[in-house]
Amino acid sequence: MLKMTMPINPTYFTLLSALLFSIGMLGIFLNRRSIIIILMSIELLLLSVNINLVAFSAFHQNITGQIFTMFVLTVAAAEAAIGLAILVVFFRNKGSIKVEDTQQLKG
Amino acid sequence: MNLPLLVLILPLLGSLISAICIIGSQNKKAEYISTIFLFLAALASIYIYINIETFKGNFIVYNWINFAQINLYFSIFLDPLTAIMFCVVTIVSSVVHMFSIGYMHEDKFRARFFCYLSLFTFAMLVLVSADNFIQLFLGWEGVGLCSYLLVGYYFHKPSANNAAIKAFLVNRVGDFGYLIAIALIYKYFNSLNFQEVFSNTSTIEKKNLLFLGFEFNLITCICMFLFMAAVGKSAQIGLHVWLPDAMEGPTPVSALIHAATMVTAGVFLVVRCSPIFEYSQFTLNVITYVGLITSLFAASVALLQNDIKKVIAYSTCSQLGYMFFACGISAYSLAMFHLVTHAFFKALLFLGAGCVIHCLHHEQDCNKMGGLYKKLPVTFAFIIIGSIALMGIPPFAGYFSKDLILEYALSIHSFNGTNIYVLGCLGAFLTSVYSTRLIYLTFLNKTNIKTDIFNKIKEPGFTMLFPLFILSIGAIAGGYLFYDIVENNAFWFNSIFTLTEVNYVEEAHHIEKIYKLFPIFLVVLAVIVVLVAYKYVDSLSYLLNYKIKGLVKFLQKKWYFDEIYGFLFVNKLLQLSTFLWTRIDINLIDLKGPIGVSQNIWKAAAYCRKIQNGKVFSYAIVMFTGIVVFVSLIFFN
Amino acid sequence: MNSFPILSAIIILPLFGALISMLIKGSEKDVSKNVRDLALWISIVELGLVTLLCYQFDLSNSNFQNIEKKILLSKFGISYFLGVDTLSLVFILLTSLLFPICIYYTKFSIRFRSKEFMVCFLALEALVMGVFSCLDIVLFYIFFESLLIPMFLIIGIWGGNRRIFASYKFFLYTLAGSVFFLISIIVMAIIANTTSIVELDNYYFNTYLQKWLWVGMFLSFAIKVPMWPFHTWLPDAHVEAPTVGSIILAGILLKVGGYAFLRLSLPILPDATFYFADFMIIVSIISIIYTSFVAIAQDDIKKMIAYSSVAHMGYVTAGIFSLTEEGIKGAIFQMVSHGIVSSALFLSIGFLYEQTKSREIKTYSFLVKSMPTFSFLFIVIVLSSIGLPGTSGFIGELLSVLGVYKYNSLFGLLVATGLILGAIYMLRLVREIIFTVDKDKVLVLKDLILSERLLLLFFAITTLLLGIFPNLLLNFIDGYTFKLIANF
Amino acid sequence: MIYFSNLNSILPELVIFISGMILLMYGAFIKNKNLSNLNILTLLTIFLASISLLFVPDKSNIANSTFVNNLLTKYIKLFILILAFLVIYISPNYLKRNQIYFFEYPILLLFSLLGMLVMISANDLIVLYISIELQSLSLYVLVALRRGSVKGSEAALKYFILGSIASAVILYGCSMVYSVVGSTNYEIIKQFSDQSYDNLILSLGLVLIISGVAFKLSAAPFHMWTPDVYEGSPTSVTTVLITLPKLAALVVLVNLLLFPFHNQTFTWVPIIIIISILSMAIGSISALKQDNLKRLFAFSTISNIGYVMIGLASVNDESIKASFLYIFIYTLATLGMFSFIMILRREDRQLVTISDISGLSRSKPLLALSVAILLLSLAGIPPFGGFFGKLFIFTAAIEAGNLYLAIAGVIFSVISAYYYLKIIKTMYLDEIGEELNYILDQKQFFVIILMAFLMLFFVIYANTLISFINFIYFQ
Repeated sequence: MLKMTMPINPTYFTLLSALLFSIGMLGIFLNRRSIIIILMSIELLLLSVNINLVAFSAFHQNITGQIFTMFVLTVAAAEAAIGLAILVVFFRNKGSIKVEDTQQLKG
Repeated sequence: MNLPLLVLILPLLGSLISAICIIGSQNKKAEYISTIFLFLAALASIYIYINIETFKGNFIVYNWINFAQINLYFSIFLDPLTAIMFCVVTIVSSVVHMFSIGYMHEDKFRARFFCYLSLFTFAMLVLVSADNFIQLFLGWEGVGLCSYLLVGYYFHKPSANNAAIKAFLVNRVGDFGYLIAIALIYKYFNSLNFQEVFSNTSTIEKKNLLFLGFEFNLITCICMFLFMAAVGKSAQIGLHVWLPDAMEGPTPVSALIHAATMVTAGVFLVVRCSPIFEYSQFTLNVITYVGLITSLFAASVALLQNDIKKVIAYSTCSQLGYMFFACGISAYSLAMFHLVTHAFFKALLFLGAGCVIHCLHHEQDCNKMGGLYKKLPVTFAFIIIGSIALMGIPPFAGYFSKDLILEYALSIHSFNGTNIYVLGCLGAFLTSVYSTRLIYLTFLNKTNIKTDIFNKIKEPGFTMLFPLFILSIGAIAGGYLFYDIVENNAFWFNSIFTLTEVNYVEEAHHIEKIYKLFPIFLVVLAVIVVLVAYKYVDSLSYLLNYKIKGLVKFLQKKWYFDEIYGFLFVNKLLQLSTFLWTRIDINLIDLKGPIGVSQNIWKAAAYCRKIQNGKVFSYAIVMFTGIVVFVSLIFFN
Repeated sequence: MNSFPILSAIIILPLFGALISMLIKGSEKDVSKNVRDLALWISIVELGLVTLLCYQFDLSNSNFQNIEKKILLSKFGISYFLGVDTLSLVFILLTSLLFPICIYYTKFSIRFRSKEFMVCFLALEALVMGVFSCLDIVLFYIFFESLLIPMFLIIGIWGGNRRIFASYKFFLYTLAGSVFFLISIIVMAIIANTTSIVELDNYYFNTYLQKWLWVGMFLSFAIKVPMWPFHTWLPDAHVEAPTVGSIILAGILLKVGGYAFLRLSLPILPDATFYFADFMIIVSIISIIYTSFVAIAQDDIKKMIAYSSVAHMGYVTAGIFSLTEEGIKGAIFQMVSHGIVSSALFLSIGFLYEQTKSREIKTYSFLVKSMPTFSFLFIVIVLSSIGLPGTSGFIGELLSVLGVYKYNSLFGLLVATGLILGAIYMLRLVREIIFTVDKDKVLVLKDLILSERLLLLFFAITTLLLGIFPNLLLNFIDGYTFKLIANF
Repeated sequence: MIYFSNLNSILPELVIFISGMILLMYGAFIKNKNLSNLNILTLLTIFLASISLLFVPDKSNIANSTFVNNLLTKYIKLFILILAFLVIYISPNYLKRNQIYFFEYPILLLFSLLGMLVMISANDLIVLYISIELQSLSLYVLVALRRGSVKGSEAALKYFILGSIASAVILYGCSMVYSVVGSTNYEIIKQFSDQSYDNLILSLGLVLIISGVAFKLSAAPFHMWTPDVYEGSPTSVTTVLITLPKLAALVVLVNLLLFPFHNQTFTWVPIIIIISILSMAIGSISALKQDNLKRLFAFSTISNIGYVMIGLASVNDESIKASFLYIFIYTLATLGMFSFIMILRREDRQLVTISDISGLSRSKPLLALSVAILLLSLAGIPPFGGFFGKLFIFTAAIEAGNLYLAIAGVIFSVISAYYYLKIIKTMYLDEIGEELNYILDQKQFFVIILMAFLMLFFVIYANTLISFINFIYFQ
């Protein structure tokens, strides 16, 4: 029978997800090259949350966290689809997907 | 119909009718109606004066202002003082009306002149017949307004307009003093009617008031401010600058306003408020010395004036000085006596000068006249009578009133009294000097008018000479007719109040004979000296222009009062106002205030637009900093 | 309380008139003609209603009459609460007199878009009547604020060349001030749990709180009056406003500030008023002396008159805060007389402006020859504005000086100096435009036509009438002043 | 079948969902040909949804209390449905003329509407997150609908990127809360936070959730996207963006802050205060120099959200009701304003800058008058509705003791009065520009007049409205 060994302390998971989350955020700020990198970092943000949820669902012995993760994954997929669609439209109009070109609306 | 009301209403009606005549421009009607009304008023006021007993009392016309349990009535308060002033004002005014029919003959819009003249008389009568301080102030400012209108009658002359504004503003400075006096009286007596205020002055006599840390006696303050108003109106030293310029107006105006009525309003105010003035010896001393200085100052300046009317104006100023220092030694009835006689002979002098100017077609500089005794003998005679009365040579009215003041002053054996006597005699000497100089230059001197004009000069008409005749009676007989004012104090009933009951006439008799004759001697000496000097000493002009050049210039420049005031007030005022407007109002309040604030907000708006720079990641950075700030907030509390 | 709600009728009638004049169609010319007739008739009927109100108002009891109350919002019982006492009646009468005159005068001055003008004007009249007759403090604020909109449009559309700047400044400056008044209202409403002025009067706020509430109100009313530091909007607003706009601005809108002091600051916050009385009188003294000096330096007639109105209103605030019976009566009298005098002055400048399209002093000279009747009437009005005894200006100034002197002699002394300064610039103006002869200025002006003469004559006669028979007004406001003085 | 017994509490959502699907199929067939009846059908569904609201029970929570219904949610949903009805009602004419009249437009709108309805009655973090995402995603696509315009696509991109960051932040916050509480249900969170209210992670999670929702409300530090997106996207979409999501986000925030995190006030009250002051400041000051109408009203929304936050920051019931009243008045006025922006059309070009409408009062007096009323009401000038909104907000703030908030609000409303006045000035004071195209769109014109009418006569129905809000407030 699977002996319940001492589970890993969940705080490490919060640290991991916080780490991932900040990497995602930095990905958005520091990137000057292309918008796709921004989309990727948004995905990363969502995934970091999943880690947190799954870890704590195990810790609290209930499956709410995992259900939540299911939803998050589906939503992340939908978001990615729409993000790319908008990027395609933007590329067709603008001709480039560099971040600098998204500065026409200002003031 | 109540007679005093009639006296008051007639000039008002006269002015209204002539006002209507202005529109229709029938000048003839306006002249005659207003003159007739004035003569009726004069007769009525003489009748009132004669049997003052029956008319004594306060006739209320209507309830004017009431506030905070104070009811001020517009009323005619009749007592001997008012009766005398009624007579003086109406007689002189009717005479001047008649004279100006002739004088203003060729002016096409003279209805306006008569309207202003009658309105002036009405205002003067309102002033005189007031029973409370506010109605007196109404008459006071009404008189100031009419003098503004009359002095500025020839409005096409810019100098006339400036003179009119100057007269009004200087009077306004005096009225400021009057307003403060009213406020003081109201604050401490809680009433403004003469009766109530005079009756309980004695109770409040010792009261002191605190002002900016200094202790002042209440009564002295009130009297000083009232005297300030009198100085403003009667052109005493300090606020006299407007009188010589007021000569811009037509001569009848000067005769009526600047000789007989308006300028004496100051004296009337002091006499009317004698119950208050008596309790403040300090103010009485001030009045004495201001009167003395003014009489000497005006006499000295009159010595070297060229304009005939300015000489007479300064002589008025100096005679007013006499009246004031008569009040100073609380000889109010003597002051009133001198006021009455002075009104007659000064008006006579002015109208005489008016005839001369009229005949010489508005030539006022006496150096350009001379030798007119041949051409204008009657006017010459009248001016001689007037000057003799002015100088105070015995048979004429001037002697009685002026010398009585000097003798009484000597008889009270006080420091003030002797000062008054000595300086009064000096003043009398100077008066006779300038009046003889005036007569000599205009009449006795060899003519320096061009011969063709000189031959055409002829005597003025009856309408101009008859008024002179009436006034000359007053100048000659004035002394006898009005002597009983001074004779028995009972005449004054209680309109004049003096601390100690004094019979002036027999007091004046106590001094030695020599002192009585000394002023007459001085006057005659002066006449002889001037005639001899001008007749035979040809080096006189050299003496005046080089030897004592500084003094001459100083006197001609009227002791530089105009320049000082001009510099001190007029252009300082303009500098201050432009400074306040441009510096403070626009640069400080406006720019720092609303416009300043809105400009800063505008800069902030520009800055905000700069932040919105369109870069996605900068937006994300702002969001993230927001989150970091909020998170750090949790740690702190 | 009789059945017929006169006060609501007085407010709603002009609004109704404004609505109808919106609907008038047709060509430009005859639209402007019958819109003006309609507006004239509406304002005359309004005048009739006001006289009816005065007629049935019994002077004996001094508390509010013609009460009308209808709850608007349940919170704090904010209600449509109208009532009138002698103080508001005086100003309602003044407003109903000035408006027909202005509407009649628009025949000469307003040439274009007269339909919009009449709509704004009638709306303005309704709101002003509302301000003077409402007894609920929130309702007062609503009328007090919405006055700005029609005035903004009047200055903005029909004004001079810098009109947009002037209307902005007018609107935003007054809005900035009155917004603090809103805070005071809210605080008062919360603490006293009522917004009716009658109840607020006898509610006692503690002195510390009263001071803050008073400051809030002061900022708004001082800008409206206008008092010294907050007066810089008035010259711009007056110079740029059309003649009719200036008449209403000077004649009535300045009085709203003074009325607000008397209706709100004094009765509701007596301790704070007593505490700030010295400060207020000092500021009014500065207003009088400072603005009289500045007026001397002006070369634009309308600006000079604007500064002179600030000086005259200085007397009003000095009189009010002397907290003596004659001071307050003097203040009210001065407000009425200033309303008449300044309207007459602006009207006469309007006549000149119509012919020469310029407000500079140097453009006019020797008017006495070309326009004799105008000169005569103008001088009578100038004399009243100087405060010559026998005219209404004098009574107001005299009573204020007496009141302030009773309060503190130094202040009284300084207020009285205004007597001299007032005369300087007015007489200088009269000399410059009426009497000086200037050869190179050759423009010949036609004299006033009959209707213009009647207008000026009406004003001249009223000033003289009020000067000779001031008791008409002084007894009228007796009841109010006793009630007010009771708590000082 | 017990499961289906309480179906009636989610009836409106069901109606919209099903009709959305059906219309999607129908749309696929008609391929942009007779789109008008597609439009009518959407209006019909919204009408049906609001009717179905009557059957919803006053008090119910289903699916083990992840979806709760009470009077407040019920009537807020009704108000949102009415707004949606109006927005769709006025937009077809605009869409036709600007070549974005595709069949996807109404359907996407329906789905975002569905997201909002679910968001309002969400009682569980999962349901909350999903509905937020549903609403945002459909809105991202709506903003990008105008394929040809560069601005549109850039706006959509910005909106997408920043929107998804915000959702990620909300999600992270929920995960934080879940990690501590162990459940995502509001009641359980409430029980947990009642016991140990000073838990650090819990407040961290709360802060993150608030920041995310504040982004949806376009409150101050998270407002940067609003002006660009509103300017870039087509006006009919901006009208949707500016009215509906704001209301839904506010209800979510109120539910969150007053129910689960009720005793955590020491964490979120300072944040709300900072947000409100920042929004008012930035909203009023940076709008002064704007010339583009849509951008100007973006900033005006930001400042108005600031005022709503004042109400929220004063925590007591009176202030929350005042916020609801304020946002009710403000949404109506902005709806009127944006239908005015849509109506501004000259031959082929859509007018957007302020100087384009100079002298409008001469050409179209009634239109100019009603716009002036709306503007003055937004500025808070007395006789109109906006003033009473602000009056109640300031009263509530002062009653709760934060006087400085009221004073700040009052000062910023004076500053903001300038740019409302600027528009009135251009309409009334300036000389007349070229003629608008003569035939105004009747529907949009009707909505403007209706909104102006509501603002002008606010005083009359004010009392009934306030008592109604008292009645439905969390009974």
